[in-house]
Amino acid sequence: MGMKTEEKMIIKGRRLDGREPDELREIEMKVGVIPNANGSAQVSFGNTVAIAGVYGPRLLHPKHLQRADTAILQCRYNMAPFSVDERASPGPSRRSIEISKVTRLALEPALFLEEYPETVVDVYIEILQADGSTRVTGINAASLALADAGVPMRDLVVALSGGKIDETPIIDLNGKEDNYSVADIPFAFMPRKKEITLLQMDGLLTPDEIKSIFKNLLKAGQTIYEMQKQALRKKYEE
Amino acid sequence: MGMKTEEKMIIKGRRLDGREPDELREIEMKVGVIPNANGSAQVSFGNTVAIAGVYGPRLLHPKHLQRADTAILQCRYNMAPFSVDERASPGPSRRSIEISKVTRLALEPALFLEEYPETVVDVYIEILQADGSTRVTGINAASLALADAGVPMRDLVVALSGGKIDETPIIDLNGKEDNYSVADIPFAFMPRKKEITLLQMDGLLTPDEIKSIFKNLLKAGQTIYEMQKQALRKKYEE
Amino acid sequence: MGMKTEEKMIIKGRRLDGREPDELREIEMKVGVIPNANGSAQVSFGNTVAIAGVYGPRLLHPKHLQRADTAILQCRYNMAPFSVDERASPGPSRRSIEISKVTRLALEPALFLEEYPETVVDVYIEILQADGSTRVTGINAASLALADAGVPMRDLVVALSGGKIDETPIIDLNGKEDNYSVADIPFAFMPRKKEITLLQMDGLLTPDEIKSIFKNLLKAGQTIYEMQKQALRKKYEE
Amino acid sequence: MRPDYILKLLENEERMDGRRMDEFRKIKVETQNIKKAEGSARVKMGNTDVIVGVKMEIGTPFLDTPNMGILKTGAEFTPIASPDFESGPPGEDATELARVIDRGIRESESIDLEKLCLNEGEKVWKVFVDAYIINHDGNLTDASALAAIAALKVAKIPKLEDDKIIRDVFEKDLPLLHTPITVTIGKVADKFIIDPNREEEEVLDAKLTVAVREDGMVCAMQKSGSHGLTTEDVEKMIDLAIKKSKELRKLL
Amino acid sequence: MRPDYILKLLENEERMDGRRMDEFRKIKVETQNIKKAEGSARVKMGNTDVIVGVKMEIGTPFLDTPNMGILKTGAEFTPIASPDFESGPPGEDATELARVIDRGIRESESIDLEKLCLNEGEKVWKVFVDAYIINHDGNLTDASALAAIAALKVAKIPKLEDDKIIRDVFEKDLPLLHTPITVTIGKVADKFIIDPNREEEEVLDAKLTVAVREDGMVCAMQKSGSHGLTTEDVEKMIDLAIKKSKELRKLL
Amino acid sequence: MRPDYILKLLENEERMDGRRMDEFRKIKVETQNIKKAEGSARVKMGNTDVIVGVKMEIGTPFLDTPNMGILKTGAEFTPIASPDFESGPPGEDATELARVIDRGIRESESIDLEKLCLNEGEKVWKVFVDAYIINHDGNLTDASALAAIAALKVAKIPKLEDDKIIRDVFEKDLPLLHTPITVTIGKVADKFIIDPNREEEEVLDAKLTVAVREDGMVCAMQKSGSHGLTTEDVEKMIDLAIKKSKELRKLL
Repeated sequence: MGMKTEEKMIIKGRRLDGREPDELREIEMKVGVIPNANGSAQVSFGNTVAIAGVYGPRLLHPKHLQRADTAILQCRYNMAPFSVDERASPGPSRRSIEISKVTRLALEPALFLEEYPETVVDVYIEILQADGSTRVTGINAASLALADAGVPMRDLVVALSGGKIDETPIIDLNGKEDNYSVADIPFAFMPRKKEITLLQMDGLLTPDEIKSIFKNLLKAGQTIYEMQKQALRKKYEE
Repeated sequence: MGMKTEEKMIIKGRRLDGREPDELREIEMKVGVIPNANGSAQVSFGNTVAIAGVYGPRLLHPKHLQRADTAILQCRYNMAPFSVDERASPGPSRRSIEISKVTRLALEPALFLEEYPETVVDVYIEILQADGSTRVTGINAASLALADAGVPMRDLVVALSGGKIDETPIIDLNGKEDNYSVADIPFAFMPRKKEITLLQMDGLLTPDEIKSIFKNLLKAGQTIYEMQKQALRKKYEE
Repeated sequence: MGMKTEEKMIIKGRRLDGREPDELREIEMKVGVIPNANGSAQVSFGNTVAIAGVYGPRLLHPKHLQRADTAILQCRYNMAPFSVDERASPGPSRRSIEISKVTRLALEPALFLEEYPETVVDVYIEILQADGSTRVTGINAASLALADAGVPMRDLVVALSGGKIDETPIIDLNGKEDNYSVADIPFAFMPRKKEITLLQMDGLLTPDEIKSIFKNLLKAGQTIYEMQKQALRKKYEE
Repeated sequence: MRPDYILKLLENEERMDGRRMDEFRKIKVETQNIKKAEGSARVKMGNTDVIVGVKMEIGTPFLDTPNMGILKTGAEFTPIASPDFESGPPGEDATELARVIDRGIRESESIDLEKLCLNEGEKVWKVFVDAYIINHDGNLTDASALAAIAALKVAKIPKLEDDKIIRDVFEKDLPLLHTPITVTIGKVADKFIIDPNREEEEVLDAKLTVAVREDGMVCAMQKSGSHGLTTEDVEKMIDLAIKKSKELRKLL
Repeated sequence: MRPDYILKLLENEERMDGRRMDEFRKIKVETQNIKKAEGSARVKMGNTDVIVGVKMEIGTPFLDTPNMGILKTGAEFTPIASPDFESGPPGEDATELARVIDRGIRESESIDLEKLCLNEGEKVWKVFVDAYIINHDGNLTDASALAAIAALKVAKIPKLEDDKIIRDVFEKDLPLLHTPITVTIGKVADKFIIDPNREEEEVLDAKLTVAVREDGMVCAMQKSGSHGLTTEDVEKMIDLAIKKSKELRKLL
Repeated sequence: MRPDYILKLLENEERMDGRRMDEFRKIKVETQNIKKAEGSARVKMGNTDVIVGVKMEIGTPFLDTPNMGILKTGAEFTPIASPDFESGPPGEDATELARVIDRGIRESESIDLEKLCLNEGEKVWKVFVDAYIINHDGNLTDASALAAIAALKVAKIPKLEDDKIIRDVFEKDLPLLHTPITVTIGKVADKFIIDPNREEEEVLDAKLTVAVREDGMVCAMQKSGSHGLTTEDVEKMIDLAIKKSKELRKLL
């Protein structure tokens, strides 16, 4: 939950950027943006931009970290120094350490890691512009990058945020909404079986409000899912 | 040696907390307080509380640190953030690095490390409340934890502090006495052969004063020795 | 290039310390100054003093860093806390990391590293007093230390700085000149074949000015070369 | 072998220590047992043992909240607590734990931070909440969060004299508006359990941590574990967490 | 095998991608594509891809230059950019890159630092120039330096209100006096090449990076590589760098 | 082999370099040989070679001693000094060395810290004492402590102009009240020796470092080594240290 403000965030049913409560920002997805990576993608939700690169599966060093029964998934979420209003110092913060962990857990259920014992799959996410919902934007980029790398997947992982502002349930919070929301919910799921793989929540909500936000998330998630698939198809068409 | 003060620290032969110069604070010792550890103990001297856990002997990794002729003893002395007046930042300070080293040297002579080649014995000491004499309280807890872990020992290691305040030799300095003492001596020994294994001194003393403090330390140390043995017996009675 | 000043740095053709533009400061070189090192040297250019120690070729650990076809050269340039006006905090700065790298590249072409596979040659340079031209002073010390260690060399590496101050090309900048120069050029070369192995430049120069400074550097470098050889001979005479 | 056995038990709604699926281990809450802290609590849930100490310091407010005190939450996995913990800076799990505890306190608007302003824009109280793990036998989150709110409830603001903190002399209680309670629900096969011990944690498919306020508002959630959950799962888990939070709240 | 082949080509003045020895790869310069930066540019040189963002913050001036703003240059070899890059603090090469970019800007007197003083001795603008490598296919120095000067050229100074920065509202352009261009010349056998890709870089004997101002003044040099150069080499390399800098300058 | 031989010699009260058990190696003390330091000394004890530099800076006093200057002591085991030393932050031994040197100076009340107050509660002199090991051949503690007090004795306070330090212009000597001397006594079998070289150090059972003031007061002690000592041992070692400290004091 964010700071308090006197300002109204929803006026005549519209959000300050003109969106309906259940409307996504403009979304762009592009696969194959980093030539050196085994897989990569850039995803933007409005002014939030994330780029993800996947390296691997590759042999894990040092050897004593290898696991004989499975590949290891490593994720790093990182913000570029120029991605935020006040320049961010390089290096991991407590926030980015936590996000790296929940990102890994959000992606892991989608992967057949057991097929690549002794290896590591490295997923690196760089936030180039931060205007709210950075972690879910990063997870979408990572999902596409993994698919682009040819890592076998049960399903794509679709991510977006939901929340409540003033009295209204909304989705896809931008930076200002993130600051002044009553609650926000970073969310990721695999659409095919509707399995939630990322779920966090900050703020104040009743169980019923949470249910209602879930509905919006699953619905809008379907749109993002189609866009992911289209972005992957587009690469092969080119 | 501490800061200067106009205040009298000994009034009519009594210390500010009512003790005689050669009187210990109330001491509590309890063995087996950490279920996960191979051995553990909590020791308090007045308001100073230390808890120690021993893990090992266990195989040392990485392998190139192993020694074919002996176990390695590793000690870490650490203060909880809430153990002191002004919150202590986590992580090692120069002070705690030095204390960790002298603690190791204080314990090492009591152990038959050569019986467990290629292994490590880890002794972790956490100070939960700091009111003077924390390192010696920690060594007492570590001595009990090692015995509790069944690590073979030549003798228990008994530790306490001595010093001089106003013109009087004292033992078991509390925090305030530590700040305003003329001198303080952290001290540990193995009572059976009266071998000193920790000896430091800060402040100003004549050789004769040192001798006189040593006598008090050896005497009061005997009391602590009995309490250590009783704490160990009590565990087996339970 | 340094800061601006109204002050004249060359008066009647003489620098503030009385030198001609193409005059070196007083140089001292002594070989074999660190008994424990395989090779060592102390070199001073005026008030700039560097001491270098060489350890190796010695087996490189951990093993996976070893190279089957060559020795590795490692260099560390470091300033003593008391070597500068304002006490320097210990630990590497970005400046010292860069200088360590260019120092390694300045020395590498002189060595037959391929003769010692799987080993490392460590060159440690400590600046004891900093009064300008510290990195080149360090390289001279390192060159002597390597020769002293008996590491086979194609040639000695001779280093010095050049630059421009007011309108005049100069060599061997002292600290004040470094601060107020129009340009400075750290420079190292192997005199026998006149191969430049260190070349950096800060400031503003025309290509012709650079040429003219190069001439001065090569000429004065010859003097330093002779001094290096004499310092080495002197060791064996003793 | 052992994990398989534990798993089989759970699938039959049985637990290795004989508890029901929705039953806590024996819980003991002691407060004010750390003399140097302005507030403290030690919580034992079975063999899990956590101390939380609250320290009050003077600091500068953040630019965008010049009239509010500051909350800082830390968690240390001390190496005494488990053979798997190591010395060194907090890892991923300790960092996550600290942040989850922090969110429960912060998002419930538990501490009345505006009352901790001493001089707008210049000087405020900083409240340090440090969780110290003494023995790790599972469910660190619930135990630590319970210890945190218990410690905050008894915490006091020390006296100030000329901007210097007089320790041991207190002016008033730390102003609390709400008491969040954190309950973690585990899922294994199609069963839900609470308060897993460490061996049980290892066989769980997923967990959901839910922080609940005394007025029934959910104020924080965090999913973990390597398997997904459906929205139906989550909704059931939230309901169960709200229900069980009432039991824990009675211990305060 | 492959390196030998590349080397052989170069000795015959041929390149693996068919370029002439003194020909750049295709270069694309985009500016202001990072919305949160006060200035930004993304430069692609062939497959090398670098973003530079300029951020403006308020800081305290250095003691010896109380009336001048502060320039801080960083470079990150993000692990997305190459299988060889690792997470963690900047290594030797990233540190050198940052310092070489910094020197080009600083020594050319590019930014009018005196105009960035807000309150002598107390408050000045700090200009952060951060190079972020997105894909590494050689010649990072020229690409990063080009992105840096391109970003500075479009950078703006945000508005101040009561000493608080109002992001997204700008008062004026960042005051620039000069535009340095950095060109690196590689030497292999007795040939000189420009803009080596990563595989070519591996067979080079030596490189010389030269920063040149629009008035033809050389403002920074840095030799690298494991072989020596003669003064004649260096003089030729400087001339070539000056010549090729004109091509790059046209892209701004 | 070699250690056994050294041990055997010592048991017979003989030493590998022919010294008596209570004889120092040749000691050379040079002062003010580091031009940038406000005070400096280089001490050679046999092949052990240590430089101590004293730097004076302006700082803020500690809250509880608002009218006193600040002493900060550091020690670096530079990798030039021994094949066993490595680059990196100070380890356990360097940290201990720094703290033992510090205690000798601090506990003897050597520096008149009250005279280093410039503006109560706001501005005081900070005295940095940095020991730099150039060659390690044993007994680093005594050599470093001797260099430290020698450097402090010749240290000067630089001139201040508008709160800026004018280096190279000095106002007065650093005010010293006492000169502590540190002597380490080694014990092997039932023998005591002083000034062990590095090979001798390796066969010692225990060591006791004793700092002694010119008035005979003991101001710091530190036991090290892997064996215990009796109180009788300690008392003898203190007496020997006091006796030998007089020899060292003559070198100042």
